[in-house]
Amino acid sequence: MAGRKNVRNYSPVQLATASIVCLLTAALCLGHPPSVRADEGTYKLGLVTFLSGAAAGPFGVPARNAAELIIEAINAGTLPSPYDSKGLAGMTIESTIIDEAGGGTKQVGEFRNLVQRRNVDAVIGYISSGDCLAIAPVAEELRALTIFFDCGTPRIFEDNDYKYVFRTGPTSTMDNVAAARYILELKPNLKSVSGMNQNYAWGFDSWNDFKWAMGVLKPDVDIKTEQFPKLGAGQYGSEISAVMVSRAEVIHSSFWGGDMEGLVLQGAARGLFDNSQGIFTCGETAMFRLSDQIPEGTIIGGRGPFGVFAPASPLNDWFRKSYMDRFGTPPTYPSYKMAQAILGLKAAVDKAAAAKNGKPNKEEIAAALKGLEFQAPSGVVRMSLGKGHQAVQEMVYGQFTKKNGKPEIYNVRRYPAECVNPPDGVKSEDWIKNSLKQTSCN
Amino acid sequence: METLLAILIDGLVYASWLFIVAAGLTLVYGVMKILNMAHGSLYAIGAYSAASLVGWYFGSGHPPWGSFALFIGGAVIAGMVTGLIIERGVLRRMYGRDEVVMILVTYGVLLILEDVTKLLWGVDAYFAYQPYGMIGRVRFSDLTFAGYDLTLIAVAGLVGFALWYALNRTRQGKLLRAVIHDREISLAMGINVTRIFIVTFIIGSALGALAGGLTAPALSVAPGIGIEIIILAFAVVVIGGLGSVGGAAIGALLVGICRALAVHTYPQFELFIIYGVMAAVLAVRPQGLFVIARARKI
Amino acid sequence: MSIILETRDLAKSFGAVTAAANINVTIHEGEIVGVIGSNGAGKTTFINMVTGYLKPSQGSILFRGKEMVGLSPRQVTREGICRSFQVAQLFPELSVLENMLIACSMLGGNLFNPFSPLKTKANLQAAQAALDDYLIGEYAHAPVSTLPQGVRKLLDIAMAMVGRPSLLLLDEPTSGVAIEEKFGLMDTVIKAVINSGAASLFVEHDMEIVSRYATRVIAFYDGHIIADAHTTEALNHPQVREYIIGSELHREQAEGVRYAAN
Amino acid sequence: MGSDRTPIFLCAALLLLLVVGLFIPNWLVFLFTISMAKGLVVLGLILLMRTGLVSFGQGLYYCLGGYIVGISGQHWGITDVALVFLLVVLAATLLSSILGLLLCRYREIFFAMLTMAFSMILYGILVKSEKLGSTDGFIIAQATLFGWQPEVEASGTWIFALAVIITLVALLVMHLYFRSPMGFGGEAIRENEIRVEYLGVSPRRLIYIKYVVAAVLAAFGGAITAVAAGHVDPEMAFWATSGEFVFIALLGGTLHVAAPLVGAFLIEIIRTIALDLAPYTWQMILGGSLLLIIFFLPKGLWSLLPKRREEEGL
Repeated sequence: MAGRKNVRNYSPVQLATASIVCLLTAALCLGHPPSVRADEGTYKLGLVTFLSGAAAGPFGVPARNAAELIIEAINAGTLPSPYDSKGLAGMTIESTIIDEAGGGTKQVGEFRNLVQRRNVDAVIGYISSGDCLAIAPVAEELRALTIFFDCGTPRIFEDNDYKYVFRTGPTSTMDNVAAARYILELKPNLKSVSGMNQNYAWGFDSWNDFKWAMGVLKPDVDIKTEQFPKLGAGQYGSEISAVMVSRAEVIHSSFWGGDMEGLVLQGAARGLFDNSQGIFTCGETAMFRLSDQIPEGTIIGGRGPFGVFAPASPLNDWFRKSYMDRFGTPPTYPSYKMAQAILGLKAAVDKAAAAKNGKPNKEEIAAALKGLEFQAPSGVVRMSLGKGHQAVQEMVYGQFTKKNGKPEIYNVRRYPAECVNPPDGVKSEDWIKNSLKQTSCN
Repeated sequence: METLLAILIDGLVYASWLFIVAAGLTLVYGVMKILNMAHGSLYAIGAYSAASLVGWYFGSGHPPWGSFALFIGGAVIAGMVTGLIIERGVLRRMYGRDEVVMILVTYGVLLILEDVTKLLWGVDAYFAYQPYGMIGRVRFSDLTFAGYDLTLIAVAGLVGFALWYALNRTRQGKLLRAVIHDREISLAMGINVTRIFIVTFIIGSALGALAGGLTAPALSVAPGIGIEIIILAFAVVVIGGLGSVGGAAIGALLVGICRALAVHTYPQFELFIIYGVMAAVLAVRPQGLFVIARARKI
Repeated sequence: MSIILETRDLAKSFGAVTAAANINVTIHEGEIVGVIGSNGAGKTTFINMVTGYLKPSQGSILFRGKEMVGLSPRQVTREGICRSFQVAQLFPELSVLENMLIACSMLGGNLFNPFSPLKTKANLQAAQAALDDYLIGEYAHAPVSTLPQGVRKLLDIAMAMVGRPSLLLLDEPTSGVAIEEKFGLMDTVIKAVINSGAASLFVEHDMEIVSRYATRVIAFYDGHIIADAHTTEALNHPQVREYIIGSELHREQAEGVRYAAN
Repeated sequence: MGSDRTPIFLCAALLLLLVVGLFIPNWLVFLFTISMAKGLVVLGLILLMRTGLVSFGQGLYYCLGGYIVGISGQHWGITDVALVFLLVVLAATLLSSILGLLLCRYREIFFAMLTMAFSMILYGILVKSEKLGSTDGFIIAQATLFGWQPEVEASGTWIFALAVIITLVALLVMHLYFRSPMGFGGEAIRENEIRVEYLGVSPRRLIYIKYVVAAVLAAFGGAITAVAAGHVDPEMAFWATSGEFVFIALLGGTLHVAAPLVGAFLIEIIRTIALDLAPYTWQMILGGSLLLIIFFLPKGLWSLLPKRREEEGL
């Protein structure tokens, strides 16, 4: 055919684009030589947390701040006892941070990049339960030591066994079981509750656990309405009306971050909490930021003995003070949980190194972390569930007040881990439905 | 009875908010044929501007009522400036491209603006709750509503009326409508389309930012608040008929009332309601409720 | 000669506006009919109804005795009525040859074969030959968007003729074409139509063209037929002279504006 | 017509990739696999885009494919890849042939919005399905092939090989298709639907067929993603996922069947680099590259290659 005349010429722009693309590709593939082992004196740590999107402000960035603080202190050896030795068994931590945004599949890809291209020795991260579920099998496949610090779903270790995967934060089960216990202690004659939870796995799980626990502990409590507004919806006018119309005595909400703050603002402005007792299982992050708006007496939780709920100890005092000095606000629960994940790793590495008298490999570190009991700013953490891979801690609730001019918690009730968590090997749902009633808290 | 009242008021409040967001979007589409995804960012920028202005204002102890003028004006100005930058900096170079390509262009702008707001304001939430409580509460038997929310209904009415008046009763507005109806003819008749585009985009952006500014007092203004809005506003605009301001109002009402109905009766359907309404409306009227007449094709 | 198309009492209204009423037209095989009338008289509406683009408000359209009302344009096309358009309806980003190739494959019926290439030697030759028949073979590789009006109009008609219609409806074949090219275009088209044995109906504003090519003329005014007779007779009809031919003089100037707008 | 060398190039390129896959690090293999999976979805998308229709809802079938793989492994105990993929094709064909009946009536933005609405409805259903893990999704069982279960460590490589083969077949078929009258029929519809109608062909019917084909391709992409990532969640049906496919399609362009693959790979690379260089502002880099591509390369990266005019649109 007569078509050969139209050979096209390159324009400078096209040439430039093409060469940039090629350069970038080459840079990516060659820039991190795949098999150069890290220097023997350093320990490469990959950190994954939300740096963009709605979870960045309340969770991602406080967690990153805590990581920065703790890692510097570990490297400098300035932490109080028992972490006053320098580095991880003498190795300096070198950290890389990745944004958790983008969903499970993308995080799997980024995880592989971290482990295989960046050759990190361990990964600490993941706030979203979906990401944790997606990462766990991959971590196992790659034999990469991985510590989840925040995600809440109990399914991870209830459905599967892992060798290299750990979670140093407690599951969401105890938040809601303890919430039910607390509310019943406060209002023994409770008649009715309503729920306002986000329309995704976290919201469903939280509400179900609460509802089931309530059903077991006081079966005659009436569920008035169960609202599930969309994650990030921002406007809760209709839901607030629905809950108001339901006239329940208690409103349970596992809202977190901006959604929770929005609900507090809108609910308070409309007097939602004048006649109903609000309980916010993740309310702790808003305690200082919204102290003028949170109604007196609102029950708030911090997903464990974190933040204001943390028991006094030299470690906690150091953590609160250093965090406050550096970032200008007190640390909230995501900061605590990140700190305790890194400290858990340090405890395990130090322990493995002591046993071996040398640099431990990841299998030895995993073995050391399994079933470990270690100190954190939040008190003692015991890796006792999930065959030693899942932490349990006590759970704490209290009521908010600003009567003395500054935000405080009163009526604090601490629930030992055994009374709000299932024993090892039992699924949360089964435990709540079958044996919660028999579990004593004393 | 109480539930009925709640559905009505909740629906209206939600619809008002939706309408203010969607009005700018549909106006921009009507005139420029650009379905502007960056509208969400403008919403966020409006909210951030309002929140930081409110924070500063109350921090320095001025008379509280002045804050309204300040944060609404601030949001609108921030929206106009951003709109001008987007139009002059990006869109102007892309006019004439396919509609879908333009969606992606504005998506690119959205991604950039998301990070720009993050760089400017950080990831921590901003609060501007003071004005929210200032209008007080209104009580209907056991139901209490925030006066601020009810005022929003009036504001939406005002915005709608202003748009209607500007489009139908002013010379500039009639020119705009001519462009909406038939761009080629308008060009041939010597209407300065470039200027009309700039003005339209600035008005559209200002409306987006106004919506953000007005909502800011009820929100925790944090990254990501703009993203959720886009799809919602898109749906309203499509339901109403692209480019029709009246359609956006009806679409917003429809979605608002249906949503309130779902929340009060079958909360499990809330997640689907907007897509359900959209699919249902499009199934019956493939181009939305109010179709802008087009010139004959053959 | 046998009747090929017959419309009975055909009418179309858009809301309160009547675009056409009482349209009774009969066309015989091999006939070449000119249609005249000012803008909005109902000429294009008539063609749109016959080809199924518009559904008549009432009346019937019989093509070879078969009812056409209710059929879609593609079904009407399949029955053997093809048309051209006032503004040529082409695939502007594709080349002339590709336009013709697509027309051949669609009207030729080998469309739904996903695994044989479109551009086989045989197909290309056939398409090129079809273009040559209309004297536009030299433009084969030019994208349609770069073509002058005259070539577009010819391509439009040539693509319609691929379907070997027994009735060809031409909607203003020479509109937008330079005056000096009009007769050449019509010569080519009418020759091809006569060769194929099809009947043809063409809408035209230029009375010279009408009187040269049409054997019969139908005059539309305000949605009605005001004359239907042999060419000379129709053009001398008093009403036709008053309403149509007179106004055509003003139209010449207006046309320039209209095409600028398109 | 000169001989068509594209099939040979495609075979050679993908076989080369297969060989290379044995020697490159695991993370790169995964990147390639995901790129191919997304490339398949986008291949279907450009089929629609050449017809002038942009679907903002290919995530519907992407997710469907993924979930069929997940559910058959986890709940029906079917892990054999051949069988599972057959189910995926059946499910996608079934759903798309129902939705297609409605969707083939819509054009432009309405098509885009309606496809998105359907995809979001699936998203909503999955979010509500607590049995399927709601937004957390679930881990999928390890895949087998005719009773053979590869070792966990080698699974990346054999899934990659599987993806290469499926992609190759899909590319070859689609290459033939794009050159066929039906392939050109899409461009004809995009250019002028009225003319197509007057050429005696129903545009809706053509669009319907293309919609179903695109759905099957998207479902394949989703299935491969699921097998490779080992996890599915409703995010696959979220509008942003579908938006990314459109993004890739624009990046690669619609001129060549291999363009989606190149586009998908580049997106992954750009994003990985952006995340590396700027964990806080990677969205800005992504948005910036999108704008630059649209501005400088309106026909996608493929327009960088020199080519004879005759080959365009083939």
